[in-house]
Amino acid sequence: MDPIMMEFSQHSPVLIVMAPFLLGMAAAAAGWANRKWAFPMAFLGLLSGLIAAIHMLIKTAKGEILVYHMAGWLPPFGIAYRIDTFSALILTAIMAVALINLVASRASAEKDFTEKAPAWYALYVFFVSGLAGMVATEDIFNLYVLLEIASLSAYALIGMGHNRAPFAALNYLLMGTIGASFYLMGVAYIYIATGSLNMTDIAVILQEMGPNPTITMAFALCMTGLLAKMAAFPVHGWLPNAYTFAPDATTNVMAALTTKVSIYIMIRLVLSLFPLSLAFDTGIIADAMVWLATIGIFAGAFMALAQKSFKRMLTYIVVVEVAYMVGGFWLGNRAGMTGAMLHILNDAAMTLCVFMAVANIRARRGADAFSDLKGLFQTMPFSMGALVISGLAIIGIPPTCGFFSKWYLISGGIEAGHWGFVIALLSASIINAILFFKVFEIAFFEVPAETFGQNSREHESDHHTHHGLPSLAMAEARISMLIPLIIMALTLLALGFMTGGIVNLFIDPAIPGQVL
Amino acid sequence: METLYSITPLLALLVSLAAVPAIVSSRNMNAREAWTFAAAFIKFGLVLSMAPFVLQGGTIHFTIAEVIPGVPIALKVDAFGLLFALVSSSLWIVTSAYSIGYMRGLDEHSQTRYFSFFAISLSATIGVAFSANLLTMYLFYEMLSFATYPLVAHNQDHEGRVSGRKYIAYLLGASVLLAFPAMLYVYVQAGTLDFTAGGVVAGNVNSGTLLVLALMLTFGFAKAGIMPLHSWLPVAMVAPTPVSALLHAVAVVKVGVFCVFRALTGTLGTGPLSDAGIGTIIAIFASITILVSSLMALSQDELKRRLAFSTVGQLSYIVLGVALLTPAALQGAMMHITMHAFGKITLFFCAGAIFVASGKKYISQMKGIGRRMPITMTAFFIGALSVIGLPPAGGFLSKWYLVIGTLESGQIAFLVVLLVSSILNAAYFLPIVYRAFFCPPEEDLYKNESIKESPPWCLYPLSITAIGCLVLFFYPQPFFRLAQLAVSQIMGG
Amino acid sequence: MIPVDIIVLTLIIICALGALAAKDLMVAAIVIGAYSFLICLLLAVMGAVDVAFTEATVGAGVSTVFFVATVFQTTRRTKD
Amino acid sequence: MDAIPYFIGKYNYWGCIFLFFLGMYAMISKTNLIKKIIGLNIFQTSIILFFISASFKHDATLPILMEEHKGAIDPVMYLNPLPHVLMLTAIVVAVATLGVALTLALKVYRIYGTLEEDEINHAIQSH
Amino acid sequence: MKKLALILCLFAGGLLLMNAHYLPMWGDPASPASTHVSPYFIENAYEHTKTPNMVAVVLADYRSYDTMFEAAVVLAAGFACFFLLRSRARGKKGGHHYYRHIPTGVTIKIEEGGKLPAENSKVFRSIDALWTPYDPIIQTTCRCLIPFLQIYSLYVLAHGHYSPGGGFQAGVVLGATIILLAISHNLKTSLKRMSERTAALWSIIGVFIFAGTGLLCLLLGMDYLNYEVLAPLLLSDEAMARSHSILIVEVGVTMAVMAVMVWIYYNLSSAGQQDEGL
Repeated sequence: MDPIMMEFSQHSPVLIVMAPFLLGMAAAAAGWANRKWAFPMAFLGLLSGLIAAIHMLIKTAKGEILVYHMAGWLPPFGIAYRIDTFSALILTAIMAVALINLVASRASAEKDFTEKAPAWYALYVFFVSGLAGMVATEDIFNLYVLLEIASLSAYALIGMGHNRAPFAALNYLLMGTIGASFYLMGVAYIYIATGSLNMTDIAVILQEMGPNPTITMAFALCMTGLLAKMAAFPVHGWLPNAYTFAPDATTNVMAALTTKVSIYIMIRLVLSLFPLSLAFDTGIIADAMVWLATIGIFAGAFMALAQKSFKRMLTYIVVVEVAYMVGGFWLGNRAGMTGAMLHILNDAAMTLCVFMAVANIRARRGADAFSDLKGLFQTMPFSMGALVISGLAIIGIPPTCGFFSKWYLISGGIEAGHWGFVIALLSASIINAILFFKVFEIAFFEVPAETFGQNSREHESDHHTHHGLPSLAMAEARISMLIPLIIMALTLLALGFMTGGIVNLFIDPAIPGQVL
Repeated sequence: METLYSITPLLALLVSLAAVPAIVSSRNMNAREAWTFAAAFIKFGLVLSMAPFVLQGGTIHFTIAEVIPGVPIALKVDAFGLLFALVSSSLWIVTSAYSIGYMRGLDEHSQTRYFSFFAISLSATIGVAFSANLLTMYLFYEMLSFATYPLVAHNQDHEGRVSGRKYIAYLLGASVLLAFPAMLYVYVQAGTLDFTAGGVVAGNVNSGTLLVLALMLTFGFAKAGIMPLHSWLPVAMVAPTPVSALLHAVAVVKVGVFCVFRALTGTLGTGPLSDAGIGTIIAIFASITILVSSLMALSQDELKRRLAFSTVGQLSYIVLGVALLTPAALQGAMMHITMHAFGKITLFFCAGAIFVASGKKYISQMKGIGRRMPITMTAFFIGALSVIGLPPAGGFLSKWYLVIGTLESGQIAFLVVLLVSSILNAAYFLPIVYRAFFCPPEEDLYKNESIKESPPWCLYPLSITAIGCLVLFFYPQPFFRLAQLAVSQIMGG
Repeated sequence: MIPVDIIVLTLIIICALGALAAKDLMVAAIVIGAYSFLICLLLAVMGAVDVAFTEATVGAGVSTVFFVATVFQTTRRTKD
Repeated sequence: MDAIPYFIGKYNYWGCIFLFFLGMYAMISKTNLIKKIIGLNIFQTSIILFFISASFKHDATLPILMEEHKGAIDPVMYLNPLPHVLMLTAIVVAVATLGVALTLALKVYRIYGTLEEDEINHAIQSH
Repeated sequence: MKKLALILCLFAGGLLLMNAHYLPMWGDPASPASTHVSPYFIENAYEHTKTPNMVAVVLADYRSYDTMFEAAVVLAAGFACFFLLRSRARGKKGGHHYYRHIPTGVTIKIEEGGKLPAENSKVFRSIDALWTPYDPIIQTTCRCLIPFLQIYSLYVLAHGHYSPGGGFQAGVVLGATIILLAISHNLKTSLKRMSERTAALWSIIGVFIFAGTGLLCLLLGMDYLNYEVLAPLLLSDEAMARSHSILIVEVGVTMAVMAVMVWIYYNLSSAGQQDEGL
């Protein structure tokens, strides 16, 4: 590498946040002059973020932990970024997901928001850089600020959707602010008890200090806040409406990233800030969380069964997936944690894929009620193919990535002897299968009423109908939406095959040694 | 025992998968079917090329990806796997030819989709055959379930929808709820899932748990069709006949018993199973299935459904062979995979040929049809002989070994089951043959002069498999040798 | 000095309750302005002058204006 | 422990915690959206007060260095500046959130013509 | 729902209140919060930056990264309000317009469909529908007040190093002056002084000044926002460079906060139409 690149590359921890952020602002500014310039700027910003992320991924894979001191002040006095293998992995996932969705959503964003599209790009990029910062930062207060920038952008991104979106976004805002404020209150307690804001520093202090009621309270507050942010079961109410009525371009990235990053934060706080003994020694907290997750899985799955539109059904699946990760992590053993951490990555990928497929369908059909899905296997074979793959991933069928994280989660449940959780995971697979096959059946066996007789081309020998459906003309989504979707579908398979490498290189080193 | 690391198994696996894009993008039917044939022959060639090495007692390994510590996605070609792969890949060639005749003969819709998923199914089948561990096998098992769904639901009508739903519900439900957790439990206890002689769980679990695991694995691979998880098979008969023939007589169902076979012998181990007396329990389930399904077959009027129930029974022969856990019984079970495959595919081909030529689906309509379609019905007779287990058809040999196996294990009750079921088999097959040849044809057969032998693309394949049944009786050595080898590998000899 | 703190905090709580209880949103908006101002006072008492300054401008000033603007654009009516 | 110093020593915390949950209760239970947002405001300011209360030191002065102390600085003399900075940030974040919340409330009003949550829900269901 | 919320809040509140027992006493100088990190700031702030106001130092130097994102949050809020509300369609107030005939001071209401005076007419001036009677006292007072307020805000900004105040406060006060103009006159008047486009651009530039300063440090080979490296550019030693840079970034914050406050007000007060405000 030439010296300039060397020089520059050591800054990747900050560039991953700042490059998208600056270019996002540039997108807004340039978009004010000419709308056409906004997209390239946003694209460039996320691309540079992705490059920085991959660069860090390679570096951390070699065993390095990247620490970056903002403004040159050493922690605990200044703010530091600390990127270990797992955060690098999540950062890469965030940037990749955001970039792919940006490309895929360009058309719909520019159609929906017209002159306000530059503002959409800017908010989108702010959102992503906020999430990236949350993952990278080692300072608990900086985390709050970044959380808020991500959330504020999210509220705006959601609020521009369907007619019901503003109300859903407002509910999300209230719930999100409660979550963030609980977290901030927790930060206050931590600060009162330790006087520090740096995670590593706090961990050291807490190690020396031993059990402390203030820290227990801080722990409870932070966890409550994060549970609300990640839409874990009893406080998931904001999520289905917000994601259903948001514009597709927004839903894709939000569903894939928001909850996952909150879970990442939870994992990071428990593993590298609070003493592990606080979380797992008594067993009460951990058990309660796993049971909560178990109930959450069932509740979410059954609510998903009751839905009448596809996108809304998927939002409940997001709730279920959150419960997988929460439960898996709180099992407290290595397999469960690995499963939860792996599932963050896998779920981000498969949620993006499935929502992108729905976005394609909605772009073509204009709606996503189950009755609007008829005949889709004929008219949109590629989108449906991707949908099938992502459906299989969500059900947990090998060799898609969803299977392998489920593997770890269930084996963690078996190791811990937590049969309720195991049964919940297995039942969720079955219920997901029912949900997706319901969709597949409609798309495969039924034909839109108005196409009978008109559109069927009977004379082509190959498509001659014996007793199948009348042939429908193909009406795929536009190519700029289709190619990202297919890439994502293939990624789901690739991630499955790379599971071993990902776990060994990136997840295992991030779990402390005392977790068995 | 020699081991070799080679990519050939992967190539054999992928070749039909690689054919899919070519099939999809083909401009006309001939090109599409040419691709299918090319893939089929290459696949068979690749499988065959591994035979000499394996026949010498060697195994071929290939690791695709290291996915979970101790459990890679890996391929291993041993005698048993090769035996199964040989059967399914050779029959794919025949079935491809038959498909052309059948699909064109009936002018079916969506043939491209049909051929594509057929190719994918074959890949999955070969994948199961060559799996080195339970995870890999599970992977291909599920792949097969999903790849065959569009084939079962091919007609895209209401019946197809209901059948497809039942099909996927049984297969997926059983595998996710039973086989998957059992596999994970084994993994958590043993830390590995490789198929090894003597199993991997020995010493890690008590006999109660072992029994639960054995039952979960046996029923989890519901493609084996052990009652009460058998009823997907008769409903899956709505699929086009070549699908029923290859998949629901050879590939899919045999994958089921193959998986049960592997899971019981390679994962749980013959030793622990027989020590705990679990084999007998599974054998009882298998016996019940054999008898009940044979009785049910008697009452079916639709030919394909009768064949389906017959298949359910025959599959349980194999499971019974496994459950007896003696060398002869295992060998008989393996031989039966081959023999039943050839016999049953012939029968299905015949059923399909009759449907193509005359549109007849019901046995009661088939009086005298043997006079119009002599070749077809002769083949049917040979296939029936094989399935019943009478010389000079191959089925006799495998049944013979199963009988020896029951004697070896000293469980005479199962011998009785075998004999009674053979009589029942004869009772539901021979009347069809009798009726076809010796009953006067029905009125409408005379009226409709156009009924004659089915098109050559249908006729030749069924003749070939019928001859195959006979040949296997007189020259079973390759399969025989493979089965012997496999037993010694499984029993750890 | 200490009683000042307690008195102000008590007043703050009263203001908060008042703002939530008000039947007219415009009143509530103005009371919340007073609330912010008292907060600012308490902050100043506790020596956080910078924060107090910010709270005075942001909380008592701009936030109140935002509230009033919104109430103006919507409605003053409330059921609770 | 003496009751009065204890009361004085904890009163700030109690007040803040009371405000915290008052705000939260208002956010959950009030049906008027503006009232909810007022609750949000109270909720957020309570944390600011809490933080500053926790960092208060008796007998210390403002965190602005006095001329005579340049050179030898005794930390006990000055208030802790760090929470002030954090809360400055928190206030600004709060006003930003408030702006977005009010914007959304305004948008909701323009769609449904009401700010009452139950009326909005009714309108959604009857639609 | 209400009862559930009440029980929840009482329960959690009780828990926290009981836990308050373990918190250090109010004003305890020996609490960890006052003894761990903060002495470092108090002792070193002046030495590092030659700025007596420790809050300003911590804000814009030690924790400058936080502050930058704080400005970014404000910017995001501005974008959010614009994105959500702004529309060119007319609101629900009906189609009628109010105009004032300047020479006579007469107010006329033009019903929907009526002929409107020219946009740049010298004789007629459009006034708000929520029109308040012409009040010279308020208008004149505000006119007189605004320049002083603006100068005061610049003082707050510039003197932030030595006394309470700084970028945020200055920005808010500056923004408040323009809002005051809008309230005392009408929205159009203030839009003429500061259009939406200017507000947006200013807010972006403001944050960009902050982030750009950081980026410059990075390009010059030091950590992000490490002002030390700017010393040669600012023709001073390292401590003074920090002091100057604090001012620079505070200017950025002021611009951003001012513009965004005004921008949000424009959108909120006119429900996004930006024709008629309060």
